[in-house]
This record gives sequence, C-alpha cells and structure tokens, in this order.
Amino acid sequence: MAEEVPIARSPIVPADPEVVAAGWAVSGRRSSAALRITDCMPLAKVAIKAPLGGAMAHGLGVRFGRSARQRWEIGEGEAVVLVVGAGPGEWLVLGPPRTQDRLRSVLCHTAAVTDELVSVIDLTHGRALLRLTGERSGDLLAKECGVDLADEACPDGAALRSAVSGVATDLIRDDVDGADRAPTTSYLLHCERSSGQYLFDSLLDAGAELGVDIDGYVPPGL
Amino acid sequence: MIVLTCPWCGARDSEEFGYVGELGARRPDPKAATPAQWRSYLYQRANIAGWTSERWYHRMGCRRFLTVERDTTTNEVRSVLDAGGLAEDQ
Amino acid sequence: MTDSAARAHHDVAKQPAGRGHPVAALRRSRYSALSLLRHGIRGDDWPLAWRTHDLRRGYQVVIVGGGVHGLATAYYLAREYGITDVAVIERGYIGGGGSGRNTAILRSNYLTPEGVRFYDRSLTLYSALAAELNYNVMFSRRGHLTLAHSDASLRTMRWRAEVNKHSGVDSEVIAPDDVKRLVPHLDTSSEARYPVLGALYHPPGGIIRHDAVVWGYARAADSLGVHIHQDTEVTGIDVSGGRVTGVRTTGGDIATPVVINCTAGWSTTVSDMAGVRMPIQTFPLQAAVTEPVKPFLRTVVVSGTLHVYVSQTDRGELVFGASVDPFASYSTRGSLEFVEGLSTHVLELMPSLDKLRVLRQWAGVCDMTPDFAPIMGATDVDGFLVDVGWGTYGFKAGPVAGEAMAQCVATGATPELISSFSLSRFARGRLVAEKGAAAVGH
Amino acid sequence: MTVLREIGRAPDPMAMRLDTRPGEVVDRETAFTFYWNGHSYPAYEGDTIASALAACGVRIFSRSFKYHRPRGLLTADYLDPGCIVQVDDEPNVRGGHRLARPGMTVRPQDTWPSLAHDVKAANGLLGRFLGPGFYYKTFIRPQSLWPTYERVLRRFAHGGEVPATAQAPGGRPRYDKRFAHPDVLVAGAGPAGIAAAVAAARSGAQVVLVEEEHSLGGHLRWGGPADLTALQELRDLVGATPGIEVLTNSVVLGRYDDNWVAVVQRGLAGGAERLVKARVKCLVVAAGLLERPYVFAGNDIPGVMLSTAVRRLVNLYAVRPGTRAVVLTANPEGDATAEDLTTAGVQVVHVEDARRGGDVVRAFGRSGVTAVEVAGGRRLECDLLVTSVGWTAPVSLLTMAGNIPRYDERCARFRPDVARLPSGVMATGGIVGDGSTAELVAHGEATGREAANRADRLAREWRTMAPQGSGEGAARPAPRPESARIPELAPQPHPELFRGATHGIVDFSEDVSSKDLFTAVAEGYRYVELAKRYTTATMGPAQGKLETVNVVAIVAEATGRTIAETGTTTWRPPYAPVTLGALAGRSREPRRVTPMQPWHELHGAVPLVAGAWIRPDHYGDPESEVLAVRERVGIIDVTPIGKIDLRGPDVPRLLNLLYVNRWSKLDVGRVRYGVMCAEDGVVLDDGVTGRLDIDHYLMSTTSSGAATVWEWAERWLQTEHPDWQVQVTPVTTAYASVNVAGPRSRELVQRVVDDIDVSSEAFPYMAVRVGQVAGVAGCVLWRIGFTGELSYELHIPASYGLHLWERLLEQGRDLGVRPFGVEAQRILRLEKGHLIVGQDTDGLTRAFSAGLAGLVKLDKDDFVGMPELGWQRESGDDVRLVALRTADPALVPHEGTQLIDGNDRICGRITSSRMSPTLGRSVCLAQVAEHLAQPGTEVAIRLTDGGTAVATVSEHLAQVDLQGVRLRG
Repeated sequence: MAEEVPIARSPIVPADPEVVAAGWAVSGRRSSAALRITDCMPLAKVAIKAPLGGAMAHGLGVRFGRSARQRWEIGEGEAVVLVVGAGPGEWLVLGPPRTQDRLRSVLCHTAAVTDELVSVIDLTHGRALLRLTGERSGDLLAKECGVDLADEACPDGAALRSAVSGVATDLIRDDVDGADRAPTTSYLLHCERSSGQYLFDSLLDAGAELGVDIDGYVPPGL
Repeated sequence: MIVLTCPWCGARDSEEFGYVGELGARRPDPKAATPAQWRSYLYQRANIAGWTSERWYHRMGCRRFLTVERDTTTNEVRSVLDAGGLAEDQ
Repeated sequence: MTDSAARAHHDVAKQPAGRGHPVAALRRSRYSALSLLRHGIRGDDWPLAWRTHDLRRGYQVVIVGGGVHGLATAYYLAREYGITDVAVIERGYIGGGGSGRNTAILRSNYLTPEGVRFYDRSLTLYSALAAELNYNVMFSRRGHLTLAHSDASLRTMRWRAEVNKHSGVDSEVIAPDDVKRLVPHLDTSSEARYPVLGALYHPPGGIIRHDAVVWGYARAADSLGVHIHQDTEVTGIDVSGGRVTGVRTTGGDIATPVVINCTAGWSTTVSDMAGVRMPIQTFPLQAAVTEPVKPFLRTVVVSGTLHVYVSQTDRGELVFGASVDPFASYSTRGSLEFVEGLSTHVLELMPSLDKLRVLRQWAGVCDMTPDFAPIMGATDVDGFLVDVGWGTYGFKAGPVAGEAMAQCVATGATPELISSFSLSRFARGRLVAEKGAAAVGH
Repeated sequence: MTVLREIGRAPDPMAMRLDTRPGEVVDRETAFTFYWNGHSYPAYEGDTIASALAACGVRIFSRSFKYHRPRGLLTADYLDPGCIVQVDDEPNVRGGHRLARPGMTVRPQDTWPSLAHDVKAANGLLGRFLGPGFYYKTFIRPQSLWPTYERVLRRFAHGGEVPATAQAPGGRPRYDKRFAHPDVLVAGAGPAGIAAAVAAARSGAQVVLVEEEHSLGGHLRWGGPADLTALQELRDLVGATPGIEVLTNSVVLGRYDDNWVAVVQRGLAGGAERLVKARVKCLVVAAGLLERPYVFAGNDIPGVMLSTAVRRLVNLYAVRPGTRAVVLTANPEGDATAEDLTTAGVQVVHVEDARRGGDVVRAFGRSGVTAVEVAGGRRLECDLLVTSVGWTAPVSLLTMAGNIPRYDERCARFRPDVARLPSGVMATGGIVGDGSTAELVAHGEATGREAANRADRLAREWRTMAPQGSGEGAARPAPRPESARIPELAPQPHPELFRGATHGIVDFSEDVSSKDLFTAVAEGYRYVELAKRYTTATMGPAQGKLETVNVVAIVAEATGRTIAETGTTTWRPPYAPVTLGALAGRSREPRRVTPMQPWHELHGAVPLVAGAWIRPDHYGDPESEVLAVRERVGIIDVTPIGKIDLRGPDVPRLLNLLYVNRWSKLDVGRVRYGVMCAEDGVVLDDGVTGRLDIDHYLMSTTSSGAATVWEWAERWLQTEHPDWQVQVTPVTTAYASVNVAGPRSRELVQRVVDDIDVSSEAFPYMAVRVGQVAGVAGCVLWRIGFTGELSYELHIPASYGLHLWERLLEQGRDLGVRPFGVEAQRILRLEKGHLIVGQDTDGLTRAFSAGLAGLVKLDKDDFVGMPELGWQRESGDDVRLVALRTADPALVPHEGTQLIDGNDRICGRITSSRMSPTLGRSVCLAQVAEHLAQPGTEVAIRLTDGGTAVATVSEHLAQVDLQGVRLRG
C-alpha cells in the first residue's frame, strides 16, 4: 500500500508561520534584519569519500578547505550545486531541494567509471544546515568558534571544520548578494542532525546583542 | 590552550583534538606474544620529561590521527604529521 | 619475604631497636595553649620546627621526596622501629610538590574492599595525628558528598556505599532532599541540566590543613633524629649486582642499601635512575581558590559527572579541584580552559555563586597508573622500594603509606594491606578494580 | 565602640571635596546618592565608592582580618586592601575601583557589632598570642574540643556574603565570551602602552589595547600640566588611529601557553562581564609600576596612605585626604605629592626625605593617625601620613611566560629579564625601566613596531598552513624590514626601603606583620614559600601585588641572605580576581534530541538524561509498557543507537579485527551480533552489524558508544592498516530508529511497509532488508530482538521519523500498540538476560566474565584483545555474569548491592535488578566469583539495611523464552 511522500521535518522547529516548501515544513517568516539566521534543511546534502588525488577527487575539482559553485547535469536538467572540500578525501555536495537522489546517481555513475573505492551517501536528512548572513555574522561566530574568520584567513569560498558552540561543524564562507547587490558576508553551518536545534538556539542567544533575527527558508536557497 | 598546527587544518586550539597517548612499543604479534611482552605493550610508558612523540586525533576537524612531537615540560609542539602518511598530493 | 625487602631488613636489623619517644623528644618545644601563652608573654622565639644538617656520607635509608609520603615514612621508621639513620632528600622545600598543591580532602569511601580498608586506616591515623605529632593539622570532619546526576552514577554510588558499609565505613546513598538540607546553595531542582538524583554521603570525610601535615611530620621526624635535606636533588642511584648501593645528589654522594622512591609526578624519572620501568603517565592536576566569603558550605561536595569538587576552608575561601588535564605533561602552569570548565560546572551546581571571584589557580603533577591504584613495595632491584603512582589521591594516603612503607623496610615483609598494590600486578594482569568505578556509568 | 560609631556616622556632605581640579574625572553636573552602612551619601558621576565616601569624610572602611584593627584607604585603587566592601549581593567589591551608582547599597564586610567584645579583646590583648601559625600550636588537646574551636575560627572568616539562591534571570548580570585573534595585544594603557598600540596599528597590525582602570593614561592622569597635555595628545592619537580596539575597565587575567591570553571586560551594560579569549601573535606587557607600602609600626592606621593614593584622591576625584600631612618621600613622585597637597589646601607640616637619611619610625593613633615619629625621635601631630618609598614591577604576566625577574638593588625592585622573553612576548614602560614621558613613549613606539613585525611573521606562517586561503586575495603585502633597535629604558637609582626601624604590617589583608615573618624564619620556615604558607602572607585578596616584595625583603633580612638570594615567589593567574560568572560565560551544554522528541514531550514522557541525549525514560507506567510488549506490541524510539556506514572490500577484515567473533561469512541480507573488546580484553561495546550489499555494511553500536566506536575504527584503519580499503561514515542521526516489538509486531510492520515481504520465511530472524516504509524510500529494517520478543528495528530517513512514529501508533491502535521508554526496555532485556555494556560489565570485565564465551573465536588470526582473552580462558579465577533467583520472589535487591561468601567476604555484586511484570517476581543479573557461578549455587545478598537474603544462580541468563521461540516466531 504505497502512499504519498510525507512532509519532511527539520530538526529545528520552524518559527511561525510554518509553511510547506519543496516538501518540507519550513518557517514562512521574513526578516530584513542586518543579521539573519535561516534553517536551510531542505537543501540536498550528499557526502562523498574518495581517494585523495584520485580520478574522483580530480573530477570534483575542489580541494580540502575550499568550496565552489558548479553547474551539473543531473538526469533531466541542470542544477547549481555547491561542492565543498570538507575533509581529506571527503566532500560535501549541496544542491537544490529534492535533487539528492539525482545527485547521488550522477555521482555513483562517475564513481563507477573510476575503479576507485568511493562512498556516496545521501545525508540530506542526517545533518542540520543553517545559513548566517550579515556583515556582523563573523562577530557572532567569534563568540562560539575559536577559528580566526577574518577575511584574510577565511575568504569567500573557504571551508573548514571546527567546533561551534562545542559541536563539530562544517563552516563554509559563502557570501551572498546584499540589498544593493554588493556581496554580504554569509556562512553555511553544517552539523550532525540531532544537535541542530541546540546549535540554532545557541547562535540566536549569542547573537541577541547583535540583533540577529530568524529569516524563513525560500527555495532554492543556494 | 596550546596550538597544534594540523597538517590538514592549520593552527588550531588543542581543545579540538583528542589526546591518545605517547607512541609506545609497536603492537606485538598477538599469536606469539608472551604475557610479559603483551602487558608491557599495554601498560609500560616511557613518560619522558622532554621531547616526546605522541598520538592525537583531530576530533573536531579533519578527523585524522596525527603524530605530534611535544616537549612535555613546556608543552611546546615541534611537529604534527598525519599518522597514516596520507597527503594531498598522493 | 621479598628479596629487596629482606635485604633492607637485614641492613636495618643491625640497628638497636627500641621505639623512639617523640613526646619526650619534643618536650623542649612542646606546643600547647599554655606554651603559646608563655611565649606570648615572654615574647621569645620558638625553637626550630626542624633543623638543618650536613649531608652524611652514608645513611641506612634514603627517602627521595620530602612530601607527606616521604616524611611520614621517615617518621614511622623512627617512631615504630627505631630506625633513625634516615635521610629525606627534597629537591626544593618540604611539601612543595603534590603535598602542597592538593585540595586536602580526606575520605575512605572507595570502591574496592582493599581500597576502603587502606584509606580507612589512613583516616584513622589522620584523626589522631594532631595529638600524635603535637601539631594541630586541623582535620575538619565535615562530611563528604558525591552527587549522582544519572541513574548510572547512582548505581555506582550504591555499589560504593555497600562495599564501604561491609568494611565498616560510614557511607550511605541519600535522597535529593537530604542533599539540599546539607548544602542549601545547591540547585536540586529538576530543571537543572544535571539534576541531582541523589548522593553518596560519607560523614567521616573532610578536609585538613595540608601544609600542617607536612610540617608536623617533618618536626616529629626531625626530633627523632631523621635528617631532612631541602634544596638537594637526587641526580642518580647506584645499583650494582641488582642491589642499591648509593644515591648521588647535588649535595654529594650517599652510600645506602635502601632507597625509597616517594616522589610524585617525577617518580618515573627517579625509578629510571635505578633501572626500574613504570606503568605511569604524568598528568597535571589543577586547582583553584576563590576570595574568602562568610562560611556557607560545610560539607565537601563532589560531582564526578561534572569533574568538580568544592570545599570551603575555615578562612572562608572555596577550594576547587577537578580531574587531571586532558593530556600528559610535566608543566605546572595553570590553563584557562580549566578555570572556564570549572566555573561552568560549579555554577551548574550552585548558580548563586556567579559573583564570587577566583583568586588563584595552580597545578601539580600526578602519576597516573592504568588502574587508578598506587604502586607500593619492592621492585626487581634489591633495596629500591617505591611508593608512587598516587594519581590524584596521594595526600589522603600519606599516613598509611608511610606506615606501610616503614613496615616494608623494617620487617622485610610486604604488609597485607598493600599486597594488591605491588608493581608486579601489571605483568600478572591483576589490576586493582578501582578502575571499575572509573569506567562504569558515565 | 568608637570605630563602629565612626563608620555609622551620618554623612557630612562632601566636606572634603575640593574645588575643581584640572584633571578631575568626576562630573559635578551629575550628582546622586547611594547607601553606605545604612546611611545615604552623595556622589558625583565618576566617583568610586571610596572617593565618594572619602569626600564625605569617611576614613574607616573595614576591619582587619586577625586583630580587627580599623582600616582606611591605602592605595585608593583596585588593590586597596582597606576598602573591600559588599555591594548589594556582591561580595568583596573593590571600593577603590568600583564606580558609585545611584541607589547602590554598600556595606562594610567585617565589622561585627555582635563581636564587639571579642573585637576589643583582639585589638587589645590577643595580638601577642595570635602569632604566625598559632592555631598549629594549640587546640591540640583534648581533640574532642577541636570542632568547637574550629567553629570560632570560622567566625573570623574574612569577606562578604554570597546569596543562597541566584537572582532572577532578569536581574542576573549577563555573562558572555568571545574569541579574538589580534596581531598585537597591549596590556596597560599608560604612555608606553598607548604609544606601543598606536605604533603597532600604524604598522598594519590589528591591536587590542587593554586598560585595567576606567580611562587611558596611567600615571599621567594625576600628574601636572605637562602630563595632562601629553595625556590629551596620546588619547587623541588612539582615537585617530584605525585598527585599535580599546578595552577599559578590563584586565588581562593571564598569559597561557602559546600566547593564549584571557581578558575580562568588566562593568558592561547592566553589570555584564565578558571574557575575551585571545590567541595573540605578540603580547606587549605595559603594566607600569605599583607603589609599595612601607613597613613600620602603625603603618595600617587610617590616614597612612601611599603617595599615588593621595594624588588619585586629590587630582582625579578632587578629594582632600586630610588636613595636616607629613610626607615621607624617596622619589620625585613623593615630592610632587607634597606639592599637590599644598595646592589642595592641606597643611604639609613636614617632609621627611629618605634620600637624605630621613625615615618614619612609627605612627600613632587608633581609628586615625594623630601623630608621627620621624628619624631622630621628632614627634609631629598630623592626620595624614604619606609614604613614597619605592615601586614594584607587576611582572606576573611575564613570569607566566616563563620569565624569571632579577632583583636590581640600584632601583630597589625586581625587573623582568627582557633579554630572555619568548619572541611572542615583549615589555615596555615602567615595568622595564624609568624615563621621562618622551622616553617612555619612544620605547613604547619602538616596541609596538617590533611587535607588529613579529606578529606579521607568525601570521604568514599560519596562513601558509591553513588550507582555506583562496590562493589569490589572501596574500599580504611583502614583509616589512626589521624595525630599528628598541632604545634603552634605564632604571633610575632609588634607595632600598622596605622596613623601617620598627615592625609593622606587611600583608594588610591577612594582618601579617614583619614580626610574624621573623618568627616564622626563626622556627625554620626559611624559604619564602614556607614563610608565606606559614604566615599566609600574600595569600589574601590583594594577591601579593602590594606585599610580595616586602615579604621577600623581610625574609632576606631575617635569614641574613640578600634579596637576590632569597628570590621572588611564583606569580599565578589570574592577574586580577575574576568572577565565576565571567569564566563560565553563557551556559552552553550540548543537547541532542530525536525527531520524535516533540511527540514525547506532548505525551508526558519522563525525560532521561543520557550524556547529551534527552530520551523518554517512560510514559508514566513502565510495567504496563512491558506487558504491552510481551502481550501485544510496543514501539520505542531508539534513534540514539549508533549507526556507522562501512564500505569497501576490506570491511570483513575490519570487522574480524574489531569484534571478538567471526565475520568472514556473513551473507548479504543478514545481520549478526558482535562484541568488541579493548586490547586488555575488557568489553568495550556491542551491537549488530548487517550486510546491505557486497561491499556495504551497516554497523550499530550502543548509544553511548557511538562516537567511541567510530573513532576506534578510524584509529585502527588510519594508524595500523592504512592499506585497507574501507570507508567509514557515521550515520547515527541520518536515520530515525524505531523498534517495534511484541507478538503482534509483524502485523503492525506489515501495515506500514510498502515493498517488503515481512513474512517469517521472507524476512527471518537476524535478517536485514532495505525498502520503502510509510511512503519513504531508503529505509533499513532489521529483525532482531533485544527485548526477547519478535521485533523489527525500522531505520527511516530522519526527517520522516515523526511521521513513521505517528503512522505506527495510528495503524496499530486496534492491535493495542503502545509506546515504551528506556525503563521498560531495560526490564524487557533483563527478563531476557541480555547484558548492557557498562552496567553488567565494568572497567575490568573481560569477555569470558560477561557470558560471552560462546562468541569469542580464539582461532582467528587476530582480533583486538585476543591474547588477554586467551589467557583469561586458561586462568580459571575470575568473575562470571549470572542470573540470580532470589528465594523471596518479591525481593528486588538494589543494583550495586554486594554478594557475600561463607567467610563474610565480598564475592560479587548485583549489576541489574528489577521486578518482572511478566514473571511476577524479581530478576537479577550479577557478577559472581567463578567458583560460585555454577547453576544451583546459593549465594548470600547483603541487603542495604544490613540484612541478608538468599539467592540461587540460575541455569540461564534468560528468564523468559529460554529457547528464543518468540524471537524466531
């Protein structure tokens, strides 16, 4: 007795109003605050493990510590994905909602043509994903993360893993266009799912004096 | 909070890492080892006051096991290498 | 009777026996309210608490380490066995190591019968120590609470309580309400991130003035003829034919058939001098003290889950301790992460202390063994005995360790009380089960 | 008593306030009142508690520790030992530093009218008997009386009071923390410190400038016109230079290994405090100099002040410190003080010049100075005695960096050994040497430039190591050339003045006199550290900053050694006392919950804190939850169970290495139970692992062991077998996991699976299937039975966990489905005799002691812990895990109760025990000595009330469904 695919739920309880977008229960709240935090859970998240310096690694074309936007052919149609060098021989591919299955099969096909050992694992539901946007997002993160995030040390496109509020977190500097189209500092934070709500609350608390506000999710959000 | 210069992640606070222990004797052949040999491997430590080679794990970062040279009297760190010999250019 | 102990026995047996009489020996400088009054009126000086001597070319027994263990061993050798030709060699000043850096908590509520028996004997000796040494060591029996924040730790508390009771030691598991009655400042509400589900209450536990214990033993040992050499560092131990023949120090060489390693932190280094390998890693143990405030905390409060223990001295300061540092080191510089973690956890337990200020932090070095139990008695080198591996619990054991090591040397036999703490247990794979407690129920 | 009356005296509004002073920091436009000792007092914005009260003629602020002598202002700054007060519910507030605020309630801390008589006595008589360590020498016999004596001692405890309960969160100051990565951090904003910060910033460095007091400028602030001009210029420079973050009323607490520097920001909005944790590339210590008190009889009488205290009061707060003054001076600052007093309208009756052999023999008076005897026996009436006898370099931040200060008799102070500082630490200003403002600034500038260079070099080194640089933009401008050498800052000659002709107080907060130190030395406590510990000198709230050098000098004098030989004492962090709140920061305790947590909370689940996880312990009635599972069907949220995805051809080798049992032949679609041991044979973890595909396995672990096992696997792979082809990915929370257990579980699961045949034939016990459940693809199901019942474990992509949970409850309503919690699961597994690692095993339990003999395959080539297990099997004497049957079925012995043998020796313990709703009797697991482990053996249980009960060792660990029919049904 097959049935409709149910609504997916983020580990982070959506701020009111709760709406459905791309099959996910998300927050419909809109904020224009200078410092905003958004739950980006609906994004597809696929983890890859492959030998360093191998064909798969070369194909992904992003080294550990950096991230890059790429346009991929996935089954029927294209998708803009963010490929992250998340660790030594470890990558994370973020894509638009509902693309995880296609991303996985594309990656599996690529892996198949190399004769390397490659793990392609869909972690769309297994991780929490937040976006922190605003000129002072670095100041907020400086309260919870010990790594130097100054532009020189951590420019746009940088990717690193460290402890944020004591939780192992992938930090990706991924600036976005601000109101006047000028790039605004923005970070993606990616951690193990069950700590998502805690991390979200911790950042809200730390950012209170900086006026951080919750901004709902709008697809594609990448 | 000392700094460990992780070969993968760069200079990071020691809080990000887990300390495994000094690099003791290699693991004896489990089939041939006598109780004395095995328990020396299990329990005996050089516990050097000075430069020591030890194992750390970058738990919050690259999640690689590392070989660290540290002076146990000053906590000065001289070198940090990937324990499995893994490198970007292989 | 083990070889090395036998050897030691043979050498010391030549001594004219006959117990020392500290009381008589101390008469010239007896401490009492009266003498205090007399000195107060006359305004004259007190005699030396202990004297300084030239280093002799030979001693019957050389004790390395002028902490509570070394000095107690010397004292009991002289007091119980009339062995007074003893030198205590201290690199710095007496009590400058672990004895002066610990948080001076006394208890006997251990997990294993052998542990309980051993520490209970120590507590007995401690409670009579002021009179025994004619030196007020200010032992304050205020009760000792170990909090349980999970059913797993509650289970371990019960386990400990039952073993304690069976050995006649006063311990019981008490309910949160009783805990609150004993420590009103404690947050026992269910909203606490680490709710208090109960506690192991150990009334005989308490705190003591650690320096006074060191000085009291030093003064009494000195009065019985023991030589205390401060500012003297051991640089080598001579071993020939598997036997100890002497000790080299910065103050000169000493011929001796018996050397006892009573050091903490550096015990591996000293044992290495005699060619004896140890299953020990040295870790810093940090502590901190706050500014004094009016007394509000009577009992000693410990939380294993939060790695913190707290007591308030008679001077009003809170003394904090924790578990050893996360990595091995001989460095005694305090760390920031220690006081941060400590403060976080103290405020989890007692939120109203947030405005209390930390005044000083410090660190000592501890010899951690694989099974959280000490290493005592003979080694493969005749005449080289060890009293080491005391981890974070050495101060509690000072008197009983001294008594047992003295017996080891004087009688040549290993006392039953410490038989399970032998160095050979590791090669035999017979570890002490205190490790059980450390590894269960986190 | 007179003293108390004086403290209680009604205010004499601003009687001692002077007309406007050029450098004053008080805002006369903003006046307000606050409370001191129950009376209302006026104050100006900018006043400290001490200056406001002094302006009203208050001279006594506290009583001394031992003798309860009245104490007044000594240094009039943070260090002042005489002015430590209670402010509202905050103890030990430094009245010389804390700004007065409208309405604040300030109380003296150590005045006890109730102890008036003791106090009087202490003042008069006791002093002579309360010598150093008097308590070591008495209260010895009878010992029974010591507790009583102790209670009296405790009443002497010095300090304020802490409230029993925390303030309401609203009223509670907010504590915060942040990390910082400055190139250069300058500790101290006197002329040299400011110059260093500006020069470093101009060289392109990011600079943090930290000042302990409320404003920048150090001693320039209370200087003459020239100083004030220089002060203004320097402040303007700071304002005009980009790249400097200024933190005032903030203090560098410590310099830890690798230049990890802690700074606390005090007095932020609403009394908030923030701890700044800075990884500083170059630390510049510009702590200046502290003025040293002089030791002589009566040196603690109110009205005896240091010259810097007088200049602060007069020039910063426009307060007249007295009316008739005698000044003892040994340096220009002392001379300047005399001039300041004259301009303040204080009659300077006499200036005693120590450079020409002048000296102060003793001061007279009790609640205030009335007269002074100077060298030559001359007696002078006065109400103010000012001493300016020398300086102490606050070297603690440098000693924390391993530097050992050297005593320099020419300038009568310990000086840092700047030549031996680590490259990341520099010093400038008074702490290094003396000089004119211009010389200090020049030294600061050169130091700042060099600090910027050193920081730049380290920054380059670190950037090249960090992988996240973009390659392009991250490049910095080319390294700057070495800066010019740093000029000399020579110390000015200064007479050595520590103790005069008489004995006086050395440690004001501890009431330790020079006589006490002499006594301690005479008793054999000849080392500074011993004398300190014996007398408690330097142990008090001033942390020894004022008194340590005097202690060293006096111990030197008493032992006949030189000060250099006597040496200094260790300086330990923190540099200044810091609140537990600031060190703790915002409470931050990681908390993990499952996707079903909202449902659990809505349905009255009693939470169980298991490490970071919050789980349902039960939903109100664990026993009936158990029966629901045994008789019908129950569901439990087991999401926290560790799950690890293993891929690669060498996975079987890994499994064979980590588990004690054999893994070579596990077919696709099958799962197997496994146990892991450490190298010493002690049980580490257990769980089932299933084979999903040829080279693809899913391993499960205990909830608490998930992280450990993942690291364990990585460790063996990375360090011992880097050649093995295995990839490990933790997926614990990628799935929400639900265990459906009970005779009707198959029916229920049947109703929610979409494409999986769950019939016993198609999906047998210990099998694994992958498919679609409740409309969600990619689910993993395995059929196992921790509870002993027919049961299926459903792992569904976590975002649909709540959906599955609700579907199961709705679909199973007619089957009588019921959610059950961890407690019910514990009972179920206990009835079935399944052990829990860490409860039924402990830190020494090896596999053969845990009833796992059948599992251990000693004929394998290798596995972790194999040799020890081999030897354990041979050596017969160890413990065994058994099930116990109590003679009294109603008796449930506490977990942890002990088993006793015939000789009243402990021979085991109960590890698990519960009343079994299924059997209507108690069930227990226990560790017993091997010789008592035979089925049928009777053992005695020592009950917690001391009684004894009998129990028998059972045949099997399981008490329910011995043959496992239910499991395999």
